[in-house]
This record gives sequence, C-alpha cells and structure tokens, in this order.
Amino acid sequence: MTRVLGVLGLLIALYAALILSNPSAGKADNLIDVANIQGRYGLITIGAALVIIAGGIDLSIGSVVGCAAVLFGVLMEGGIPPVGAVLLTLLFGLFVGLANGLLITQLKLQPFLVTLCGMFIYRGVARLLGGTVSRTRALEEHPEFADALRQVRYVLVGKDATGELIFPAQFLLLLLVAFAIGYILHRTAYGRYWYAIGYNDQAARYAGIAVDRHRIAVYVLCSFLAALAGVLLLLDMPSVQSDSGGLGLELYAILGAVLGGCSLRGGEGTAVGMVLGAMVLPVLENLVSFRGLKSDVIPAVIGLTLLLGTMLDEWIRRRSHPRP
Amino acid sequence: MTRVLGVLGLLIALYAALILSNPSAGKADNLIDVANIQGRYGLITIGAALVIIAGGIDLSIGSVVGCAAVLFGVLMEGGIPPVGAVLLTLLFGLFVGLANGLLITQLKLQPFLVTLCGMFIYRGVARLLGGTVSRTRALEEHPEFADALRQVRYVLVGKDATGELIFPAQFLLLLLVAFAIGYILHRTAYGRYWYAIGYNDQAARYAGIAVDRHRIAVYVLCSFLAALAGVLLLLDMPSVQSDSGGLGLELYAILGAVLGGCSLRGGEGTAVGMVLGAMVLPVLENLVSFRGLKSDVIPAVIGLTLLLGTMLDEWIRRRSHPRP
Amino acid sequence: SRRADRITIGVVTNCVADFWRICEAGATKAAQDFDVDLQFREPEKAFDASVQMPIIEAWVKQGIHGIAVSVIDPKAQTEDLARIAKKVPLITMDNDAEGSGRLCYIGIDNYEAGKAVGRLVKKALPQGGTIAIFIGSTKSANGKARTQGVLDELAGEKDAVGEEMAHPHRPDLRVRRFGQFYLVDGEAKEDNNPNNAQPLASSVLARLKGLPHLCAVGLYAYNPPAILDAAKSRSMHKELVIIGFDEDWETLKAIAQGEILATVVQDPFQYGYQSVAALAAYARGDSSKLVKEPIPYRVVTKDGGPDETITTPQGTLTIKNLPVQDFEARLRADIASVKK
Amino acid sequence: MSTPRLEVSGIRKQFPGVLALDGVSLQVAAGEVLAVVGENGAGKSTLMKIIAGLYPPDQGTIRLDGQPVHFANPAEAMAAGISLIHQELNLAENLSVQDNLFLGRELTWGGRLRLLQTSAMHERGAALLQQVGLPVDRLGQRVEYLSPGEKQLVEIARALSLQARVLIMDEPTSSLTHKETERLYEVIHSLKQAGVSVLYISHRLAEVQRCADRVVVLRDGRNAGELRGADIQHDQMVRLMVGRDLKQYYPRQHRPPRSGPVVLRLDQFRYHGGPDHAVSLEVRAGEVLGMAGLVGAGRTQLAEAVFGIRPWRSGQVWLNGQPLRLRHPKDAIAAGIALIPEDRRHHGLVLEAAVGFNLSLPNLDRLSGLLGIRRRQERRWQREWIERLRIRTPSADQCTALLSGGNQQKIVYGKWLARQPRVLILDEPTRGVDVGAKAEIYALMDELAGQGVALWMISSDMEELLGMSDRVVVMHEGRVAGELSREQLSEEAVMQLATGGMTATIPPIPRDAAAPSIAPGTPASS
Ligand SMILES: Nc1ncnc2c1ncn2[C@@H]1O[C@H](COP(=O)(O)OP(=O)(O)OP(=O)(O)O)[C@@H](O)[C@H]1O
Ligand SMILES: Nc1ncnc2c1ncn2[C@@H]1O[C@H](COP(=O)(O)OP(=O)(O)OP(=O)(O)O)[C@@H](O)[C@H]1O
Ligand SMILES: [Mg+2]
Ligand SMILES: [Mg+2]
Repeated sequence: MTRVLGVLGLLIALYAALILSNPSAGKADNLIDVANIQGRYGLITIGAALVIIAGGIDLSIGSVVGCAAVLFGVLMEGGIPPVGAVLLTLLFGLFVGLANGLLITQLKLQPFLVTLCGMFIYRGVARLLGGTVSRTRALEEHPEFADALRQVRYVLVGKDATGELIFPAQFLLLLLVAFAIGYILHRTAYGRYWYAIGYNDQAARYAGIAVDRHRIAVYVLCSFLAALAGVLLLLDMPSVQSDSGGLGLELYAILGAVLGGCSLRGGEGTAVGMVLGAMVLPVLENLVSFRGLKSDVIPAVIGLTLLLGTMLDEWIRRRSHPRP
Repeated sequence: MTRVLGVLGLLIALYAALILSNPSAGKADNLIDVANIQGRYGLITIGAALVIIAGGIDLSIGSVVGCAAVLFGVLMEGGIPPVGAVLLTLLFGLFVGLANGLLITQLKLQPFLVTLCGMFIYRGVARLLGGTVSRTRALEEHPEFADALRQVRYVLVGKDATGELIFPAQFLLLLLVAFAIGYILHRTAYGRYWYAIGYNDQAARYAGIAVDRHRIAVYVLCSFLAALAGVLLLLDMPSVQSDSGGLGLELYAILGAVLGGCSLRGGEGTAVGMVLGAMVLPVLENLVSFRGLKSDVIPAVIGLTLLLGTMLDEWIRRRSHPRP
Repeated sequence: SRRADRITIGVVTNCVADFWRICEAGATKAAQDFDVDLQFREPEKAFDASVQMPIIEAWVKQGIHGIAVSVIDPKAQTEDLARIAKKVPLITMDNDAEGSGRLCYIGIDNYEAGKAVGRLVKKALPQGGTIAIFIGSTKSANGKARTQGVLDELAGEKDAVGEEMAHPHRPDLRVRRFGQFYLVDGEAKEDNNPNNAQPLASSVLARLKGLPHLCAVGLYAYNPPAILDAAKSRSMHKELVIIGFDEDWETLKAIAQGEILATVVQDPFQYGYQSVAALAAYARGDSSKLVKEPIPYRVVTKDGGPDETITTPQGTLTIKNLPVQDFEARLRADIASVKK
Repeated sequence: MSTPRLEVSGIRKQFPGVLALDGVSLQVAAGEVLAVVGENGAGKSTLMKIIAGLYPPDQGTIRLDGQPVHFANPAEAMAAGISLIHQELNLAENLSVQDNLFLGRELTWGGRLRLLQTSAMHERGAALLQQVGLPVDRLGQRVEYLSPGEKQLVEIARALSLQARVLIMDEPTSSLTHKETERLYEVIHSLKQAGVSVLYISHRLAEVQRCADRVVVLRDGRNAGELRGADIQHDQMVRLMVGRDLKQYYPRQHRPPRSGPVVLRLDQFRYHGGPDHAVSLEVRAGEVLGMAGLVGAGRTQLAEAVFGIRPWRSGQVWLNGQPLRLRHPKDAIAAGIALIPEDRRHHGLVLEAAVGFNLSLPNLDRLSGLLGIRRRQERRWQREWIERLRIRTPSADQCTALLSGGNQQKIVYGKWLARQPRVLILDEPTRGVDVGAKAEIYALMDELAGQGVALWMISSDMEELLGMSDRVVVMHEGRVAGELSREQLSEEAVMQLATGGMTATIPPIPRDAAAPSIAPGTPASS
C-alpha cells in the first residue's frame, strides 16, 4: 500500500495546483480532456508494468503504437470495415508480442536488445505501410464506413460526430483493463507466477512454473495494449504520421510504471500504482500549459517535478519500511 | 573473449558489405568519415557501458550531450576562450554525474528514474541556455577566437580550416579513452569493484568496498564522457539546436554497450566490446546511404540487422559455453 | 542496380513529412523525365544538421553528380556547404543558405510566407484580437522565419518583439501585444513532436474559451489539423479563426468545409522536380535550367480570390489565391503524373 | 583469564517484529575456539553480523583487546582484524575464484592506481585453495559454475586470506562433506596455534564437540549457558538449546531391504552438461536412499537432471514401472516428484517475497478455484504449515529474506510436502537446520517413508547418512562408485568409495559424539 502513497500525494498536489492555476482548468471539460489522455497513457503503462514485473522491459511500445495506428488506417483505406480493422490491428499487436516473447525466451536474447530492435523494425514497418493516415482519408476511399467509424469512435474515445469530447471513454477503458489486470495480478495464480519470475526466475523454474510461457504472455499483453492504444490514437487524433506516431511513448509508459511502484529489478508493482503512475504526466503537461509557462522552461519543470515526486515517494517508503 | 566474437563478426560483415556496395565506399576518406562518427558514439558508449557494468543505467546521456554542446557554444559567445570553454563544459559534465550519483546512492532512488528526470532537466537547461549554437555564431561575437577554435577543432575532430576532415581525431580520442578505461577495468582493483558491485553489491559491501563511492564514480565518468561528446558535436557539426541536439543518443549508447557484450543485469562487459559495439551503428548508417536505400526502408533495415547481429552473438556465446 | 556511368542526384530534406513525400514525387518524376538516378533522403531526426551532414558527406564520397539540400541552419552550415559546393554541384531548396556557393535556390522565402499568414490574420480579424501561434520548433531556421514574419506583419514593423502585458479581458493571461493582436504567452507554442500538437492546442485553447476575436495559427503542416481537432473537442471551432501553413490533407479538407480559413502553401512538387531537373541538366553541362527567382508561395482558401502583388526587398511578387478544389486537383494531378 | 581478544556484552538488536538479540554477552581469548550454538533464529548470525560491523547494535558494547570499538561498516571491522564467513554465500559470481578471494583487498602496486599484481595473487590464491582442499584449477573459473560446496570453500579460503585476529565462521560446513570438514579442522587447529580467535557456529554438534574449546549457547536471543572441556556433550548442548531433552534424533523405523516396490528407476541415465558415464539407480517406496559423495561429485546435478532442470541425454527413467519423459520441472511435479534443492537462496525460495508467497507458490493450483485464489483458505492453509513446521516468523507476510537460515529451509519443506509427492528428492535436507528441527524433519521423513513415499536423500552430513538411510549410494566424480546396504554401512566404507577407492585416512568421529541412536533402529534416549 505504501508503495502508492507517494505517487498519490504527487497526483493530489498536481491536481490542486492545476485547479488553482486557472478558473477554467478545474472545469469538467478540461479534466475530461486530461482523463482521456491519461486513459491512453494508462493502457501502455499497464503493458510496460506487466513486462517489468516479470523482470523484462519493452522499448518497442512507442513504435508498436505508431505502427498499429498506421495499420488501422491503412486497413480501412483498403476497404476493411472499422470494427474488422480494429480487430486485425489488435491481432497484429498479439503477433508483435509473440515475436518479442519468443526471441527473448527461446533464443535467450536480452529483452532490452530485442525490443530496441523492435523499436526500429516496427517504426520501419509503419513507414512502409504509409505516410500519414487519418479517418478522413479512410472515409475518402470508403464513405460507407462513416457511421460505423463514428460509433467506434464514440464508444472508444467518447467523441461525437462533431468531434466534441463527451465523456472520457479512454479513461473508462483504462479502468476496465486495470481492473482485469489487477484481478489477474493479485487474485490469480498467474499474477503470483509473474511476480515470482520477476524476482527470481530460477526459483520459479524449480517451483515448476512454465517460466517461458508466462514471459511470452506478458510481452503479448504489453504489445496488445500498445496496439489498442494505437487504435485509440487514430480514433482520437486528426491524423497520425508513420514517422512520429507514438514516438518515445515507451519511455512514458516505463516512467508511469516506475512512478507507480514498479522496480526495474522486477517483481514489484501493483495495478493501482500503474494507473496512478500513468496519470501523472498528462496532468503535469496540462498544468504546465495552463500556467502558460514558456516552452523552453517546460522540460526542466517536468523533470524537476518528477524528481521531487520520486523523492517524496522514496521518503514515504523509507519512513514506513525502515530497512537495516 | 567469446563475448565480442559476435559483434566482431557483425562488424566485419558490415564493412565487407560497405566496401562491396560501391567502389568509393572503401576509400580512405569515407572510412575516416565513418570512424570519426564512431569515435563520438564510442565515447558515450563507454560511459553508458561503465554505468551498466556497475549495475546502473543512464538515460540522461543524450540530453547531457546536447546541453554540453549548447553550453560550450554559449560560453564562447559569452567571451570565454575556446579552451577555457571546453574545460568548463567538461566540468559541467562532472557535476551532472555527481548529481546523478548522489541522488542514486544517497537518496536510494532508482537509477532509471533519476536519469530519466535528468533527461528532461538537462534538455530544459539546454533550451534555457539558448536556441541554436554554432562556431560561426561564437566567432561573430568574438572573431579573436578564430585561431584558437581552429586549432581546438583540428586537434579534437581533425577538421582543417575549410572543414575538410583530415584524420579521424575523434576515433583516436576514443582509442585513447578506451585504452585508459580498459586498463582501469581489467588491470586495476577499481575495475574489479565495479564488476562486483554490478553483479552483487551486497557481496561487494561485505567485502568492504565503498560501494556508494564507486557508483558515483561511474556516473561521473559517464556524464563526463557525454559532455566531451557534446564538445566534439559542436566542433564537428555546423550547429546544434538546444531542442534536438543529442536527442536519443542515450539509446544508441546503451545499444552499443549491450551489443558490445554488456548485460543490463550488470557485472558483464569488456572495453574492447564497448568499442566494437559502438562501431556498428555508424557503419550501418553509412552503408545504408551508400546503398541508396529509400528513407522509409532504413529503420526496418537497421532494426533487422541489429537483431541478426544479436542472434549471431548469442549463438556464438551459446556454442562456446553450453549452459544448463 | 545503379551502374557507375549513370548520373545520380541526391536530394536531402530537413525532416520526415508528407510535405517531402510530395517533393519526392516531383523529384522522382524529374528523374524519370531526364533519365537519372535519384537518392531521396529524409533524415530520421528532424531539423538536426548533425544527422543531415553525414548523409551529404557520404554522397560526396560516392562521387554523386549533384546535391539538393533543404538547409537547416544556413548561418552555420554555409561553411561546410561551401566546401562541398566546390566538389559537387549543389543547390539549396526549401530553405536557402546564401554564400554557400550553391548554384541556385529553389523555394519560397519563409519570412515572406509568414507575413502572408499575418496578412490573412489581419484580414480575418480587422479589429484585432487574441492570437495563439503553434509550431513544431522555433529553433529551426524556417520556423524562426515564419514566426517572425507573422509577428512583423501584425506589428507592422521589422523584427517586432511586442510588449509584455496582461490580457485586457483576462488579467491572469500573460501576452505580448503586436499591433492590435495579443499573442498568448508572448511566444509561439512549441510542441517539439507531432504527438503533442493536439494536447498542447487543446490546453491552450481551454484557457482562451470565452474570449472574443480568437485566432489560432499553425505554422507546421501538422499544426492546423491539430488545432481544429482540439477546438472541436472543446466545441470552440465556431468562434475560432484558424489559419494554417502547408498543404496537409486534413487542412485542405477543413478549408473545403470552411473550418479552416486559409493556408499558405509552398510547392514541394516543384521543389523536387526543378531541383533534379536543374542538377541533371547541369551534370550534362547545361546550366540553363538553374532557377533564377524564388518560387512564389500561394494562398489557398475555400473559394479563392484575386491575386495580390506585394513588394519585398527582393522585388515584387504576385501571389495567387487558389480555391481549394483547384489546388487539390492540381496536387493530385502532379502526384498522379509520376510513373510507378 | 587475561583481557580477552574479543568481548561483547549486553548486545541487543531489535528488528521490526523481532527481538533478535536481548542482552547477549560472550568473550573469546586469543587462540581459543569458541563455538556458538542455538536453535534457528536464536540470533547467532545477527550477533556475528553485529561483531563484523554489518549491523549496529541497539545496545551493548564490543571490546577488542579491551578497547571499545564501533564499526560503521565491514571494512572497519576487517581493518581491525575481524573477518566473517557468512552463513549465506556472498560472492561476486560473475568474477573468477581468484578475484573473489582477494575482492576488496587486491594485491596492488602503483599506490592509488591500485594496479593488480595478478601473478602474486595467483600464487597466494593457489596456496589458499590447497589449504581448504579445492583443486587449484578452479582459480580461474567463474564462481557461478561452482557447486555450492565449492563456493563455500571459496568463502572459507577468502576469510583465511584476511589473516584475521578474530575469525568468525557462521555454519562453514553446511554443504561440506566429511572430508572437507576434516581438512577445515586442520586449518582451524593451525589458526589456533597462530593465536587466532575463532568463533565457530554450527548445527552439527559432533563437529562442535570435536573442535571447540568452549561452547556458548544462545536461546531466543539470550545467553542460555556455557560449556567447556569435558562438559561439551551432545545432549548437554541440546538441553541448553531447546530447554528440554530431545528424545530421539534418528527416529527411523528401518524396513527390511527391498521390501517396497521400485518407484523411481534410472538406468544408464545421462544428462547434458553432466559426466559422460551413465548412472543407474533405483529408489523404492518407503525407503530412504542416501547418496554420499565429496563436494563436486555431481550429486546435485544428477538430482536436478532427474527433476527436469537439466536436459536429458540418454538412458531411461522409470516411474512406477512407466517410462518417464520430462522436459521441465513442472512435468516432474505433475508426475509426483519433488526436489528440495541444495541452493536455498537461488533455487529454493523467492527471498524478496513473503513467507506465505513461497509456501503457496507450487500449490496455487490446489488453492484456487474458478474465481482465482481463495484468499481466506490460502491464509488459513499458510498458517497451518507455519505452525506445523514451527517456522519462526512474525507473520506469513514477513519478507523471507529476513528469516533465519534454518527457518528459510523449513519454508522449502512446507511448499513441497504440501504436494504430497511420491518421490521426494532431498539435497542436503537439513542444511543449516537446528537439532530440534532436524529431529522434526527426520520424523517427517520417516513418516513419509511410512506412507510409502520414496525418499532420495543427498547428504554431506555423515551422521545423517548413517542415521537415516536404508541404503547408501556413493558417488565419485559423477559415477556411482558403489552401494552400501545398512549392514555394510559405515563411515569408513562411505569415505573409501567417495574418495574413489583409496582408503580414507580420517580419524573417525568419537562414537559418543554421534547421537547414541546411530545404531540401527534402536530409539535413543539420553
Ligand atoms: N534483517 C532482519 N530483519 C528482520 N528480522 C531479522 C533480520 N535478520 C534476522 N532477523 C530475525 O532475527 C532472528 C535471529 O536471526 P539469526 O539469523 O541471527 O538466527 P540464527 O541464530 O542465525 O538462526 P540460523 O541458525 O537458522 O541461522 C530471526 O528470528 C530472524 O527472523
Ligand atoms: N552450472 C554449472 N556449470 C558448470 N559446472 C558446474 C555447474 N554446476 C556444478 N558444476 C560442476 O559440476 C560438479 C558437480 O557439481 P554438484 O553440485 O552436482 O556436486 P555435488 O556432488 O552436489 O557437490 P556439493 O556437495 O558441492 O553440492 C562440480 O565440480 C561443479 O563445479
Ligand atoms: Mg544463522
Ligand atoms: Mg550438492
């Protein structure tokens, strides 16, 4: 529990600062706007966190998000109806995860290397698929998809026909996923196995756990969630460029996971923590622009805030767990 | 030894492909060109590798490179003579490393988080220092620096007054540093300590090693080398932008280190490996432009090549060390 | 598949973007028309000379027959380009570097184009108002030039810096005044990455909600659609004037729908085509194809309008104001004209 | 007695939830061997860690040659001439044996440059290895490739190289066999001569009896008494340790040989990474098959291979007459085989996780229903096992790493016994377990045997082998050197086979030392 107090405190502070910064900041529409971004971040953060808990790392997340978004768009341009395109894109996510997992477990390659290569490869795939994709382009080719697309968009990202954001669909989706993952992590044998593998895969193996299979599973989940985030990205944003779509998101995802209490040594982390950890950056970015900070100051401010946050976190943890 | 066979094979293959790709590719002047870039990469790779050997990680490298380059330029614009500016910039590097090291050892924060914050912070510092820096701008302010700057440039990056590359100074610098570091790593007690700390810091502590001090030392070395690379960047390149200078280099550095045989679990890696690992990417990029590949194909090609390289590496390692 | 005896032309851009895909189409067409090999490179890292230069150097080493480059930092790159120009026929496109010994410059004047945006703003809001400028990076030369162009036009003076102040209707909002316009936060908002464009626009607009005479300018191709999307998601697009830059697909769509007022476009297809054409001819000893005067930029609006002639230090330009349909049709035709 | 070399008095140490030490005092004179015994969790290791500067005491003083000392870290303690052989191995396994021997105290020249004198260290290293009886060719090997026993010898050699004035050995022999142990006594003897004070901790009371001048007994973090000279008797020590008499040490109801059916049978079995010659052996229902051998004889690897950790190469394995094929431990477990591994920290437990987590890990399939793990049932189940095995922990949520060595070992038992295996492979089953718990574990083994479980006990503890086995298979350099029935079973016979035929020249443990019940079957009472 203490693992999440720090990030919780940080979040509360940030929200307080945000609401005080400007009358319109606390308004529902702004908070919903933030929540929506938090939702998308949260999904990839959970993916990253699962891999980290099981003692691995995934640097391909950002590229997979971008690649999935482009694929989604290209599929629709190619005449696959929205729902079908979504499913195919998610399938793509599964395959990516399977590839990562197999390379890591069967060929015994370092996760860092494998997924770093993945980062290049899937970025490349995205660019080979197309330049820029968008809903309008897809509808250009296939006006008949308009209704379906509108519905999918409303359900998944909560934007209506005019593009107005009605409700934070992505955040609700996050809560749904977080609950499911949380259940697996904390209430089923699989969760236990992942923690065990992350802490000490040898001991896990001697305890008769099919280490490889579970390793693969978390990578598959991670890439699946990344692909889902890619779908959401294209549904939410006006367009996605294959060269920059999702660029650098893996770092944000890992950051969220670690803020949320995961340790890169593996074996640590909670579902609640992941969600809270993922919520930090979007609020922070929103706050920063509401305070009207100069663009050049922003990175430094973000960096310092995060640093303070982690210090606070460590301080609380230390107070509650004095170790010799 | 077997740890470097893989990357060696990869390098040989790449050079062969390069020389075959085009008659003029094998010519000295092109190889020197590549070597020069390899030199700069190599320096940060060594830094990253040291930190990794001692069981840490440094994600701030890229930002530190950029920040150092900008600082170097700004100092000269501010009237500090080139040599003095170089020294001050290197000093800055030392301070960054000290800050990282202290936060990690004294406040017991996760290296990943600390250096990720550093990545934001130093990028921010760079942007606060200035927008775009270049030798030309510095000389506009202080024409009297022309000679000194020309000499510094010739010595450190081997380019003459016209900007013609005469000899691969940066590569020679790399060899120099690699030799020194290699000596420390493999021939002195300090090196032993770093390996021990990286693999099992408790054992190191029980052996009476001042673990914290050595941790700090590697972070200082790493940031110092990053700052040096920043200086070289500005001397070598026409200009450096505070928002993009050195962006993402940390990944290249870590990639080089891991290709060179470092394991992110810590405690593994050799000086030779680091140099070889760092040499891969520049050759690969040069090869790619010589083969005149389409831009869109390049990321995929790079990713696949690296993946094949790591597979080869692992295969050789496995053959030589059949482990249960 | 390249044979040594064939002429090879290299074109290197300053980043990866759709804009450059159009340019590549033009370059490819020219390569086909004039039977030369083309190497078209978009550097992975946007606006980073330290990524662009090695590509050029490698080409020089290969003994390529001509190079067209979109200069990232003219002031600083001039020296190296000058050295390269001595070895290989070099022309600059999209972004110039005088004194680099380039054979010619093919492109518009970004500063002038920025002024054009400024004029559109003034025309849209004659009584002045509140303006937010969005851009990828103000560090790159073209970014600087465009931004300054807009601000100078608004202020009606050269190198305008504006005056720091609080917004008359919103004391908590810091702005700089340029002429009758209040620039939000006193600077162009940088996103540094297309992924941040929409969220950034969204949070900036949220602060402006309720203010009269709102205008948002997007100076990188991906900015205008991002602004529009953000405005929509906060249902502000009705009271917001959006003016863009470059011919992003979404931008054109939005103009047709009347959601974006106008955009100032360059002619990437021509950049590509003429660069390769000129270099190919030059390599064959014919320097007639070298372009003399800057290619004029154009304004695209829903229904088009009369041409306008303006006087610049370089001379007088006539600027076309095309209806979006015609422009789009031309664009498609250009791209279609490339043999696969 | 003149001023003692080392004197600790009134040491108190409170850990969250545990009062580890409550005013412990002891003294050691120069050239004295002081044994410290006590049940698991009595506070022995904690006390030693405090003396060696790993933990600060909450209260109490430490005097070295009469001078009060306060060590902020191990380095200071070492500088003061105190060195500690840890109960749990603490080696940098990525480095060579030689590097580990000198880690922190490399022989260097060039002043602050600390340039390594490799050859000099090689010479001294070789000498050290010979001293503890480890082949010199191990010097260059990465420690991770050594067997636990070999690692322990490296730890000892390392401590010796310190030339300490006070040498603390915390269960140095827990995975050493008789031969290495005997050699260790010689080393200790020579140290004695050299005037070194030795603090010796062990649960093998016979060893204590052989080498200790004086014994200090701890119980629940307090001094429970002291024995010297002739009083150092197995039963006295036990009485002071557990506060009562233990009736039986080896409660083994030996069955007539070859009674039960063969459960597990290896014939011509070979595995990858193992020796070239095949191994054949069989384990019967209801019997305890003891397996002896010297350090590095290949017993652990063989067991691991059978358990599916190491890939099989050739030969056939039969379980209950059915040919057995397995690729992974989970297949072995499914087939009803369980392994209590030798290396507790790396293979036996997830140290970072809670006690309950470890207990449940292999049993989750039984503890969960459709809706996942039945938490309430699980917690109850965990509590049951903690009580049944008398695991000393504040709660099931305590971090396993914080338990004492012996208590950690008990957790490993709990997690496997709960599965009711048909074949139980025990590799060093009572490593670091106190007499009381040992007796319990032996009783447990007997009970299991009674239920028809086939037990295969790999042990380096001669007493245990003689006391518990129905048959003993002796391994030497990866091959079965011979088999001894209960009748043939004797220490000398075992050592002869273990050392590959050449007659073992080791003074036998004085009979009275080994528990009386050593004689087959006859339940012992003191
Ligand atoms: N770091 C720690 N944090 C909390 N409790 C601890 C810690 N170290 C030891 N303990 C507890 O203190 C008590 C004494 O532990 P110690 O390791 O000294 O026992 P021991 O006598 O060495 O037992 P064994 O013979 O099994 O090694 C045990 O109950 C143990 O759980
Ligand atoms: N992972 C490994 N890689 C290489 N060699 C190993 C490995 N593990 C053990 N060995 C070697 O194999 C031999 C047998 O090891 P094993 O642990 O089976 O011996 P053992 O009979 O169990 O001795 P101990 O009493 O020390 O456990 C030892 O010499 C050891 O050095
Ligand atoms: Mg102990
Ligand atoms: Mg063993």
